[in-house]
Formats: sequence, C-alpha cells, structure tokens
Amino acid sequence: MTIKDKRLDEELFLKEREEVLKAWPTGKEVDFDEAVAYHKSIPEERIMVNTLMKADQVGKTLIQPRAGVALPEEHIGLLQYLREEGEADLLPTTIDSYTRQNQYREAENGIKESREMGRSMLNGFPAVNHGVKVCRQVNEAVNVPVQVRHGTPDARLLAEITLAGGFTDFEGGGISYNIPYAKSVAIEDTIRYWQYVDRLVGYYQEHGVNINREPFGPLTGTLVPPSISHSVAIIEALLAARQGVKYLSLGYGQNGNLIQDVAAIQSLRELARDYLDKFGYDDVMVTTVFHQWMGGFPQDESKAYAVISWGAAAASLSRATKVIVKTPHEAMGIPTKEANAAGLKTTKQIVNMLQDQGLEQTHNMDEEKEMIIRETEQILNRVLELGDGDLVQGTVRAFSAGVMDIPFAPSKHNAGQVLPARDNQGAVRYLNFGNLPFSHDVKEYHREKLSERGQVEDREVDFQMVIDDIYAIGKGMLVGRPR
Amino acid sequence: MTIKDKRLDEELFLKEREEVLKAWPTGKEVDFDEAVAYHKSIPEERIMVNTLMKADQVGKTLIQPRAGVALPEEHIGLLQYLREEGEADLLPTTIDSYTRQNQYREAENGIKESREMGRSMLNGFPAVNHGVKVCRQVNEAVNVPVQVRHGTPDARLLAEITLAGGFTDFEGGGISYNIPYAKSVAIEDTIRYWQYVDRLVGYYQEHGVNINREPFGPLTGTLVPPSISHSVAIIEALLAARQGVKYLSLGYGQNGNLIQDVAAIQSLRELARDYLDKFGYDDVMVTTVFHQWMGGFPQDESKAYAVISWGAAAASLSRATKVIVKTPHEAMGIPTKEANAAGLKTTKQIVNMLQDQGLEQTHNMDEEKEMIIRETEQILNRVLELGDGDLVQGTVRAFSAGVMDIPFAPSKHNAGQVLPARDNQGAVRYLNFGNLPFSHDVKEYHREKLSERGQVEDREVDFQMVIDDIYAIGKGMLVGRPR
Amino acid sequence: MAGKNDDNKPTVVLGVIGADVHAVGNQILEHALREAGFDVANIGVMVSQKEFVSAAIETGAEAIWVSSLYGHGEMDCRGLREKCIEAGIGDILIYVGGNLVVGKQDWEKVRKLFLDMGFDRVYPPGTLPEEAIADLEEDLKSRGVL
Amino acid sequence: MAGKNDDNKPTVVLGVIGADVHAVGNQILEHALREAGFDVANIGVMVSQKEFVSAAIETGAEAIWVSSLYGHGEMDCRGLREKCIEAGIGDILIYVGGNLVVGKQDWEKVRKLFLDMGFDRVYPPGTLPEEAIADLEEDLKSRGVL
Repeated sequence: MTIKDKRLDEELFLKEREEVLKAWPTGKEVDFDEAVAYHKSIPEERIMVNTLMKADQVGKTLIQPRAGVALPEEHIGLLQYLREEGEADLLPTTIDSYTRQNQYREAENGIKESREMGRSMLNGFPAVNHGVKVCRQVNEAVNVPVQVRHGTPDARLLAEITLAGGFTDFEGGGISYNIPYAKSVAIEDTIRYWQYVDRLVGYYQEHGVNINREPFGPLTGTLVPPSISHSVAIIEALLAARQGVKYLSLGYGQNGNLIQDVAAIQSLRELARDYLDKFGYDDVMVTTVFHQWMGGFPQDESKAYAVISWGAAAASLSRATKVIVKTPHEAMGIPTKEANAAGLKTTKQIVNMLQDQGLEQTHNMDEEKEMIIRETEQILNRVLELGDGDLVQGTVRAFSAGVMDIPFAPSKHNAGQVLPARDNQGAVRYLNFGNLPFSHDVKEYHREKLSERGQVEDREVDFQMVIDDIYAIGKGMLVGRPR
Repeated sequence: MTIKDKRLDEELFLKEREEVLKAWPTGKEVDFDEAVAYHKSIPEERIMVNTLMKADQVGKTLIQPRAGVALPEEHIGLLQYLREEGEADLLPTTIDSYTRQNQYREAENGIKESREMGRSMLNGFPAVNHGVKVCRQVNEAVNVPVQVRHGTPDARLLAEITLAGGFTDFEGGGISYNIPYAKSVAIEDTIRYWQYVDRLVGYYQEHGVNINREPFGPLTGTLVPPSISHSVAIIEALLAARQGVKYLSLGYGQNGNLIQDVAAIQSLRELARDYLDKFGYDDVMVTTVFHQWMGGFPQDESKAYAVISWGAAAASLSRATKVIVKTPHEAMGIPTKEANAAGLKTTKQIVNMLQDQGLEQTHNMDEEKEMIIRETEQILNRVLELGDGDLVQGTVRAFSAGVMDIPFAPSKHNAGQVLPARDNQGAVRYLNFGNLPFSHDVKEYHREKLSERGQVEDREVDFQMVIDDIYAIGKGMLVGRPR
Repeated sequence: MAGKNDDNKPTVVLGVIGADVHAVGNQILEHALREAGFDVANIGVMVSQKEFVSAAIETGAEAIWVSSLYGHGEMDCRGLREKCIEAGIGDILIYVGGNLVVGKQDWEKVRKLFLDMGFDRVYPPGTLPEEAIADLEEDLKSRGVL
Repeated sequence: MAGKNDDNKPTVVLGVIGADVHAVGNQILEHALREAGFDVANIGVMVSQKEFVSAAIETGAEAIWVSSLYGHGEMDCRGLREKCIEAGIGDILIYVGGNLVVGKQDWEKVRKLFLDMGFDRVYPPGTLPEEAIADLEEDLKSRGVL
C-alpha cells in the first residue's frame, strides 16, 4: 500500500488499534474513554502543553533531564530526586532499548534480572511491560509534566500504553526515530507507524486532551548541520499536524558555535511557523528544544561541566523553550542519579543567570540564519517535488535519492554520503554534499568556509578532519586541529 | 613629606632599600646584582612577560589559579599539581594574610603550627619568612611563570625578597592593595610604598630584566562598577610607568552581565593605552586580566561550576589576556588542590571551545563601552584637577573628597558613599553616586536603568536591592529579584 | 560606631577578627541587625580580641558577633572567651561565623572546635543573617533580655 | 562489507552488538582499521551473536571487534565465546569496548566480568582506535599472523 500524507481514516484507525493493543498483554489495560477522563483529571501543573506555553510566553528556558530505569519504584525515586535535588522543570521517562525494538520478551527478562541483581539491567523504563496503571503511578508521583523519550521505530503500542498512562508528551517521529535508530526498517513503514501515533494524539486532541509531540531533533547527534535536522523536524511537524496534532516541540542538537546555535533555534522557529501556516496549520503551536552537545564528552568531570555549561548558555541565549541536559558522567555511560542532578543544577544556574540578558541580533547571526533557511527550503522544495506534492512519498524518494541524508546514521535506507566538518570558527559545514539539492552558491559558501580552515591548518579538507572534529570536544577543543 | 608622582631618586631609593631589607632577617639574602644575573638565567618559558605577550598577539586567554600554603615543599607540590593536573598556563604564589600585614612573627608562628598540625594553618605562602632561596626553589620547580599575589599595603620587603627569589610578576598597587585590604593605612603612605615597589621593578628593568606588574583589578570584588575599578587601574598604571615599569596587566572583576563584562575589558584596554600614551609612556605594554566572579558563590558544587564556566566564557569572549580562576569550593573557603584543579580544567575547556569563536561588536556593547569610558574620564579628569596635575596628590584628595570611592571597602580613608545595584539586565549601575564627579546625563543614565528594574519588580530602588544582589549569584540568580 | 547604649535595644558588637579585611558581609550584618531592632557597635575589620572586649564593655553589649572569612579563625579566636572572663563579662554571648579554617573540613569538627573554645553559636559559610538573628533573639529571650 | 579475504591483510569483523544502534564510532573504527592496513568486515549496528560468528567464518577473520555503547553489553555479550567454540573458531581473538554496563561502575570489575566471559581485551569508554589497533597488532604478531 502506498502511504500518503493524509489523515488516517477513523474507522480503519480504530480497527488498527485493536490489532496494536493485542501485541502484548498490557494492551488490554487501554480504554480510550477512560483514558480521556483520566487526562481531564490531571492537574494543570502536570500537563506539558501548559508548562511549555507559559515558558514560551515569558521567554524562559525550562530544563529537562534524560532518565529511566527498569523498575517502577526505582524509576519513581529517580524522577522525584531529579525534581527535588536537580530542580528539573520537566521530567522524562526514557524507554529501554529492548522496548524500542519491540522486544518485550527481552525487556521482561531485563526486569527480572534487574530485580535479581539489585541494579537496573535495562537502560530505560520498559513502559509497555509495566502497563497503564504503573505509568499512571509514575506520573502521579511527581508535580511536573513527564515526557516519554525513546527511539522506537514502531511506537504504536508504546504510545497507546503511555498516553493512556497519563504522560502528556511523546517524543519521536517516522524519520527521526528510524534513520538514527534502526538498521533496516523501511522509511515508509515508520512514517506509517508514526501517522498512527500522531493520529492517536490527534484523537486525544479531538476529545479535548492536549498532548505535546516532539520530533527528535539531534538525529545522530554528531555534527549534524542545522539544515538537515531542520528539514526532518519540519517534515515530521507537517505530518503530525496532518493527523491532528496541535502542539509541537521542535528540537536541535547543539553544535558548539554560539552564532550557529542561536541562528539554528531562531531559524527553526521561523521555518516551522512558515511551513505550518503555508500548509494551513496555523492553529498548531510550536515551541523549541535545545539539546546540549550530543557528541563525545570529556572523561574529566570538571571539563564535562564546562561542556554542559556552554550548552546551557547557548540554550538560554537562543531562547529555546527547553533544554535537554547532559551529565558530568556522559563519557562514562549512563549516569548515576547524583550526576544527573548535578548536570541539571549546573544548567539551572546558567539559565537563571542568563535569563535577563539578551543577545543582540548581529550581522553574522542574520547571515547564518539566512543560510540555514535557504538550505532547508532547498531540501524541502525538492522533497515536495519528488513527491509530486505529497510529503510522505517525497520523503521516501528523497531518502532513496540521497536528497535527504543524515550523517553517520545506521540505517541502510540512508545514503550516508553527506559528511560534515567544522569551519575555522567551529560552525558545522558540509564537506561532502552527497545528493543534497543545494544551489551552486550555497555549496560555494560551505567550500569557502572549509577551505579557510584548511589553509589555517595547512592540510587537506578530508575525512581525517571529520574524525578530528568528532573527537575534539572530548579532547578539550571545539575544532579538531591537527596535533 | 608630600608625595608626588615623580620617579624616586636613585640614591634615596637605594638608601631606603637598606632600611627595608633590615625589617626581617631574610632581607640579608637579597643581593641585587646577583638577582639580576639570576633573572637572566631564567628560561624563556618561566618569564611572565614573554608568555603574556605571546598570548596577547594570538588573542589567546591564559588561565591562572590562586594558591598558596604555609610550607615550601607543600607549596611546590601544590603548584606542580595545578600545572600538571589543572593544566594552568600561569601559576601564582598567594601570600598569607599575616605577611600581608607585615606580621612576620605571626607568620613564623603559623609556619611552626603548620608543621606541628600537619596541615596549613596559613592561608598562603609566607614568602618573606621563607626567604630568597626558597622562593627560587619554588620557581625552579615548575615550567611556567609564577606571579606573587597578595593584598599587602606595604609590600616593599615582600617585593625585594620575591623578585630576588625569581618571581617574574608582582600583583598590587597603592590604592588596590590599600582601600580593599586595610583599615586605616593612609593612601599617601601606600602610594609611597608602591612607588618603591615599582621603582624596584623599574630598577630591574633598567638592568635588562622584564618583570610584569599587575594592579589588583577587582578591588572589593562585590558589584564594583567598571568605571571605579578602571580609574584605579589606570592611576596605578600611570604611577607604575612613572617609576620605570614597562609591562602592565590591568584587571577587572566579572560582574556577570556579558555585554558589560566584554565592554569593560575592551574599554580598559583602550583607556589604558590612551592615558599611557598621553602621559608619554608609549613604550609601556598593556595586557588584561579577567577575574571570574569574586562575590558570593553557590554552596552547591555543580552550581559553582556554572558560575566558573560563565566567567570563563566571558573572559574568553572579551579576549582578556588571562583569566583568574575560581574553584567549586569557593563558598566553603580555601579549596583543596583537587577543587582548585577542577576549576582550572572547567575553565580550560571553555576557553579552548571559545578560542576560535568571536563575539561581534554590537550597538549595546558600544554603548556600554562608551559609558564606561566617559565615566572613567570624568573621574580621572577630576582627580588630575584636584592634584593640580599631580596624580598622587590628586588621588589622595580624590579619596578624601569621595571623588574616588570604592563600594564596600574596609578603609576609613574611603568615603563609602557609593552604592551599586544591578539593572534589569544584570549590569552593575550606580544607585548612590556619593561624590563621584559624574555629569548630569551620566547620572540620569544610571537612574533610568535602575528605575526600569524597580518598575519591573514593583519596589523601591534602595539598599535592600543591593543586599539582594550581593546574595543573588550564591542563591542561583544574577539579579536579586524580590521573593 | 554606636556609642553607649541609651535606649532599650540590646546591643551587638560586630567585627571581623584578626588580619582579616572582608568588609562586605560585615556591612550587611550591620544593616540586618539594625533592621531587626538591635543597636550595633560595628568595629569593622581587622579587630583584635582586646578591641572586641573593650567595645563590649564600653557599649554594655549583650553579644559579640565575630566574623572570620580568611581561614585563620582558629588561631585568631583562641582565648577570646578567657579575655571576656578576665574583663568581667564572662557570660556575654559570643557567636562566630564564616570560613573558620583553611580548607574544606568536616563541619561538625569545626563546630565542636569553636564550641570548645567557648563560643555560644558557630555558623558555617553561607549562613543568612536572618538565621543568626533568630538564634540571637531566642538566646536573649531565654536570658530574659528580650 | 568486505567479502572473503583475498589479500594478505588480516581481517577484523566489526559490529555493534544487540539492540544498539550507535553508528558513529563504528564508522570511525572501520576507517581507522583500514588506515592501519586491515581488511574490515563491518556488519554495522544491531548485530546478533550469530551474525558475528557467521561473518567471522565467512571472511576467515582473525578477530571480532564488538562494540556496545548503550549499557546492555553484559546481557548481549554472554555466550559469544561459547558460540565461537561451537562453530569451530574457538580461538579467534574477541575484543569488546564501549559503555559496557548501565551506570558508572568500578572499571576493574567490569573488565574482569568480560575477561571471564572469554573476551581477550576489554576497553573502557573513551579509548582511541589507535590503542586497540596497537594491541591487535601485538596479539597477531604473538600468534605469528603479522
């Protein structure tokens, strides 16, 4: 069946739901009407849309950690700790990697092993296995909104269980949770799965329940040029809006050059508004998400604090609605709760200290913004052309033609031709364009920026530069200069 | 005797030296000619002037800790640790508080108690008591330049011993080490003492030895408006140049508002060049020093890391030649060596990541710079008027008339009428002008800025606002908003 | 500096002991004590034990508040209680607060050290004026002064 | 993906085990191994134990390099050595590296855990490719392969 950018037919959607809910026993716990009633009883302070909209109005940047462990009681303790000790404004429930691959049996095993070993053997909270009631316990145990964060190509059952479970925000998308998170799942399939998720959110919306949706901004988290992640974010926003989603948070992963990072958040906001309006979704509200540096971190904790602080500063100066926070244990793997709280407190202090300071709009910032907008438009125009006006088919064809191409992604459906590298000021530029549909002058701009760096470093602009850049922040620098 | 801004007569200076060197037995160890020969044998890498000039040329910001303990072997271990583990570019030797008050007997007692207790009972290194040879051991034990940092109103003997002891940089000045560091020492006296110190440095200079001098920038370290600290820095620079000093580092203590902090370093550099040239000292080289926030710190270490990081970022973006680093233990008192190294590493990571990023000159930055320059000129012009062209007499009279006035200083020779407070963006403004000789429009500017904040907070602009601002960063904010 | 007590307000002698010149907290404490209704004899920074005792006698003070911010507090404070006893004001309240020792040390040990020296209350760095003022009011009430 | 070994270069099977999709390090390792003169059979991310074994047999590999970045390494890696033994390549070199367990744990314990599972070398997060390549060259030399 050819998937199109059309709202899923209600009858077919409801029929599909029955199948989805059968995939694991806890599906039985989902009762839509009861869930709607439950949502209407959730106090104001625990509804993500309210908190985001309020922050956006006053230009405040909220802080949110990543966190999830195998067992409910420990997960609740973790969230409460991050709220109280870490001063988190928003909380997450990060889902484990087995659940992300719909391997509920392995997740069940992980829960059992966790109980036996007395420590979490899963890297997140297996929400499907725990079911609706336990999800509600999690939400009710804290006094701020909780978002589901994962990386699941087919998150239909996960969405059913967690939304019925009282979560008010759901991360992911058909591209952003496929290409960086899967090896061989077809894009058409994941877009279809996420049409279901968005339709479900839209269905709640139709029944008067505000649920926020957030495409995953940073993608592979490694030197992703803003126009690539913006293109994905806007496509997923449009696809979600089609299914009835009314509240969207669009994200971007910090690259480290302040001007580029600020311009990225500004342009993301403008582009999203522009495209949503053009497609007739002018009642869809957009907020923004800034992810602190997603690449390799320094081993040394005091250096990690510096990376976290710089991310917090860029988030605040860009006026992102929220910032997703790293921890000083980042280089060592999944952090302790203390390290997680530490990253939050560092971020809170910076965000508070910068709250009242504005950054002036400068020439370079405008130029950077202008370039990101032009590049993103060139990609999106070509996507729409390829789909003869249909966004889903355009996206599928764009990936197979390399017109959309995410650097360092594991998916075999991704061309993998694009290579990024930092310019002499540390902004991320294109070293290889692959088949990105950029105009001559755009390409020339990137070539000049990188050749400037090559001259300063007296070396070729090649893959070694990319590798040096990937390791640079972990080694204490932004630009990976030759030794 | 009335002190004037004149170079000390060589003969009288040499006679005074004899007296100075008699104040404590270790004075006998000083042999000027031998010391000059010793300095000429110091390798390039340990001479402060070389390292500063090189960094200034490439726009790099060097990092330097504060550190000093009672016993030589431990002090050397500390410096080596801060160099190796902390990656410090420059090292300090912070002098203990008894030595700062010329209480060498109490210092001797502190050395003895430290040996007995097995921990440092002094808050610094008592260099006078240890003498020339031990100072040289300290300098020879590391591979970077070491500066003497203290807070000594009468530092003549300390300078004699430490310069003969191979240190290549000496902090302090007749105003900056009196008003914030003493209770009742006359300004005329300390200026005279520091003419001696500068004359000594100039005397080394005449003999071909480059020694750097650094007036103490942050003064009381508490919401000092830039034009006050700049006025002091420039007067001390001019007084030092008169005595033959050729290399000066002028400092400023971070206030926390990025635009003001960057404008402060820029204006300090420009004003200093301008005044030095006007006075005929166009062969005197100026570098700049940025002190990370000198006021109250958060108790929580992860929040302290944020304050340190933001200071590092402002230092780098202002292109200061060096940054003086705080530690995550700041709120708890004198730090362990691990905490000291941690502050350094955080700062190094930020400075490295920002090294290649410039901050564009903006309208607000220009306006801020312009205001600082005007205010400083108004103060300095009045000082020169009061002294009938003589800087020393002008300074003495300016302090007694409150034309110069340092907020929160302990000295009874300071008027103590000036009160600072933050404006709505967190920049430090004047709440009380005392007798500062500002023009009507300058005063109006500050009043407007503060009244804007008062309106936002719906309260009077008064001393309570000052107190709230003093505690604000320690409590996680920049501006001390009412609760 | 306040002179002899000529109203009903209790008087606190306030000062920074030893060779310590930290003046900011001193000025804020003075302000906070006055706001709370105390008379304050603020003898400023770099105050010797003798000066604390003389000021307390001269003003008929109910309490001495000693600050020490520079880490030499242990050496500077030893014997202050004994000096008060010698001067005939042995039961005056003496509080101390600040960065009392060099380096980060176990706070309970530091507290005990100063309590053993005869201080009535000992405060760690970061204490807000309100807290110590509340303690002072309590102590004065229990002595029937407030 | 490299096919059967048709030159003199030793072959390394490279992959990210389990449900783990971290691809960046995998791509850098491939590049670094090739630069160092190895043939690389890069079987990418989300690789099962069976796939590792099959690829090793198919390419006649001298070593298997397992990455695990997502914390489930302990569960995913158990039994890999046994599978190799069953398949008749029991003495193949097996290296593993990454964020091998959930949470910050004592590294020496983690190392021992994986050595006991039959891995020849175990690397903590942050190891540079050069280091592991040097070890591989040493191990191959001592086996007479290089």
